[in-house]
Amino acid sequence: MVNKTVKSVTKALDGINSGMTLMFGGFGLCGIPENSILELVRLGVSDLRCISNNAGVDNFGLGLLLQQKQIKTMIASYVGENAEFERQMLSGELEVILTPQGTIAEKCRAAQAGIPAFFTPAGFGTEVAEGKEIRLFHGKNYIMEEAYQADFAFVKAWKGDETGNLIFRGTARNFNPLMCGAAKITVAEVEELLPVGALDPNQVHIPGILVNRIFQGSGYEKRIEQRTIRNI
Amino acid sequence: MVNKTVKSVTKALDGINSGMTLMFGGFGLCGIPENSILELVRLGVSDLRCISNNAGVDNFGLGLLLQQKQIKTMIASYVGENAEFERQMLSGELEVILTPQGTIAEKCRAAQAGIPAFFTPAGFGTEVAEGKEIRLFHGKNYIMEEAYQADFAFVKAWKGDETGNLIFRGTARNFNPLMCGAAKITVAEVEELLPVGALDPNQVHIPGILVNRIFQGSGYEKRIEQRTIRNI
Amino acid sequence: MAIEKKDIAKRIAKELKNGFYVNLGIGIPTLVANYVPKEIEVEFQSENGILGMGPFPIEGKEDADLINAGKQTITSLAGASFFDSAMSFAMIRGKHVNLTILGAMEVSENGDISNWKIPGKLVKGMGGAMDLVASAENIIVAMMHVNKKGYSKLLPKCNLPLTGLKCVKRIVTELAVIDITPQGFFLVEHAPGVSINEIKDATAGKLIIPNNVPEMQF
Amino acid sequence: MAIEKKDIAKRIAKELKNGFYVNLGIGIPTLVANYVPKEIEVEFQSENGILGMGPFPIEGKEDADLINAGKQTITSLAGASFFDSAMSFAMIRGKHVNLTILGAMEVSENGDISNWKIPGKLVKGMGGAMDLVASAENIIVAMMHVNKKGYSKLLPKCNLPLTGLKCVKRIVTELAVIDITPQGFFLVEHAPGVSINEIKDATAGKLIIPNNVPEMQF
Repeated sequence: MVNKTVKSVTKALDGINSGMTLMFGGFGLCGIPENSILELVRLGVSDLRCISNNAGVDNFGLGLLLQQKQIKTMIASYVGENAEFERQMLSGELEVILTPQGTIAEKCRAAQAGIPAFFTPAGFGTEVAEGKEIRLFHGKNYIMEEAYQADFAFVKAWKGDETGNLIFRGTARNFNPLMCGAAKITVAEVEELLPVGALDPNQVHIPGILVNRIFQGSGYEKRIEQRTIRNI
Repeated sequence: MVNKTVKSVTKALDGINSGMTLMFGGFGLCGIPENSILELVRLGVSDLRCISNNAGVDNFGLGLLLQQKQIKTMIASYVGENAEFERQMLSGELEVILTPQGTIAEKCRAAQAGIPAFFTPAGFGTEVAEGKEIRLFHGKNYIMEEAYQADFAFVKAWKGDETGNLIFRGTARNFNPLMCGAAKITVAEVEELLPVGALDPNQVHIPGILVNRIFQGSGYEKRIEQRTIRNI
Repeated sequence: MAIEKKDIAKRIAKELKNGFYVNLGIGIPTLVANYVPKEIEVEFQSENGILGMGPFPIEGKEDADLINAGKQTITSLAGASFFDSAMSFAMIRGKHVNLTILGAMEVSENGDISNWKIPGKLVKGMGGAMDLVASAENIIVAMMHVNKKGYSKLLPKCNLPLTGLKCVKRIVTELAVIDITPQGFFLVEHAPGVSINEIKDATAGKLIIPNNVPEMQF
Repeated sequence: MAIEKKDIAKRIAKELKNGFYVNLGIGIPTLVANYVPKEIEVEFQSENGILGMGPFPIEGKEDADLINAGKQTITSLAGASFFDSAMSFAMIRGKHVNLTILGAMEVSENGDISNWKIPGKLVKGMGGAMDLVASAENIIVAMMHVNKKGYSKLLPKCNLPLTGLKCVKRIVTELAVIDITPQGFFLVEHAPGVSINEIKDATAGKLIIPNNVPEMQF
């Protein structure tokens, strides 16, 4: 088996430079690559173009990169949980490209799958469609959207093995599987790194061929944004 | 939970008519919906337009529908295992639309996902591209392919539950998941039908929302086309 | 005397049919899950990747890996499944979800909806709303009839940036149930204690009022 | 005196590099799996939905749910994974597979390949070949230098319907190793006991012959 293991997050991020386009798995703070984000903060790379459904909160997730002003452009579907984000966007320091959630998902999946472009109805007739090709199929209008092109994809899985096979957990799966293989280099951090042969081949969510580097993550905080309980 | 169970293959095929477009999961004879095919033979519906990666062998799989001359058009990527198929194709009785395997897969997936069209490099410069739109992305030529439109999809899974969740086994997975929800009605037959709650939600391959009817299959032959062993 | 938000949710719950897969937006739509009629079975989809979403967890059972699209901790029911965001929007775009219930800032006579952006104010983003409204065949909007400044949210034409075109089928507010028809807004029901004139006054778009307008039941 | 088919496979196995994901076509390419150098790790992908494909099973262990793209019974190795056909071709189209080895009926000087159809004869279909050749960055063709009628399969231009354009990088036959270059076929190695003239005679396309042509090692 091909071994994808790297010993540290530092080795996992080898080759990262300012100005790169980076993908981040996660929905809100659920399933985000915590270790890789912290290492990016430590490295201090800047002028980043980030593709992520959300932008974290003020002091966690991508919010940490925003605090350090490392992000130049943010491509996201929803960014309402972050005051520093708001400040930078309104002041013009941060470029924001709001994109429908399903379109972000599909643009990642297209990059993973070697599909350069596809058509989606999401955003037809809205400002999202501005400047994009519109086409009618079976009486309905669709927008042509192109695959993302990114340098690194950072994903977080529940379990992984040394050859890069990944299994996600619950709704922490979200965008993570779609970003695997959607960038030049895919870095996967896992809660539990297992030896080859430990995962049932029938239950692997992402085959190792789509992962370039995998490492055992540590210190996961797994912060909950909206802790909500029911009264019984 | 929404209950998708039907008691018999006959009920599962309710509404089938001659002239319909049908999708069939399976690669070769691996993972084919054996029960649904036998019922189609029994029903004797004709002039069918069939989408399936292969066309079975002379006396099994879709070969049974060919024997009865029930198929008018066959959309497949490889049909080399079937003498009756050859005879009908050469005599002009059967229309054959050969399509690259990955393109069949993606056209099914597009139908499932509400993507009306996408671009693929497969077949550029060949007769597969004839009459289709060609477009250059990043210096490479791609063909525009449209999603399939089908009336019924017949898939076969290993395990399923009453709400239609499916788990496939080994390489019997192949096209089956992609055809779920890719036709107006999806019929799933399973080797083992389980009560709701028996499947781990993290390991479901296809959520029940993509399946309209599910039934407990019976008498699976699971024929092997090329039994190959190693000498030790 | 208008009805409460929970009553809007109760009224919308009556639109649920047995076997429906339903996507609930944030706010009033989320409350609809509390009022599913006992005699029917529906499943809730949340676009971040779960089908078969259950109620909020009991205290101490919160799981950071199990949230809904509003980032709230949730539970999963027997028969649930988890999936990635591409599969989730395949369900939505592919019209596998039967009913979408969401909030709105404005709805126009022809069913256009605006619910993601107020120019000059903080833009939070459209999330999955544009995908939902572009594909759903059955969209019910749950909202207040007028905004905080007292202006009608049912307009001849949306003023705010659009989320989607000609997609809303029905609107349920604290005052009325209103359908979108080729002729404009059509008054289906009035809330208890709300007069036809109150509804008329609160509706800026063209409102068709039939001779007999039943009272909303919930 | 040409080499045998298994020697073609042995020679191609020398092209494998540590960490490669490899897709093997039917015929001679399948044999390559038997000759992976001991010091390197590669994984074999079969486009019907397995990564980490192992050898054929021992008798009695055949599993109808575990086959390769040639419909042969196979086994899976530790670290293997199964997936659907869309994911399989995502790997291929997305250039995640490092090396594709396949057979051909004809290859042209500029790397065009024909391997799926002979007009007037039974058409079997392209299977996954068109997807593979349209996307693979590294394609090696394993084939006989001439066809059964004695005609060269290395041509100025393919006569048969094309499978893909300008995609083949290297050809290994029973006579030679030949690269596709902007100037035409380039003779890289000759098989043991095969003269340069024999290769020249068997090659219809333009063949560039350097001063020193080493003997094929395998």
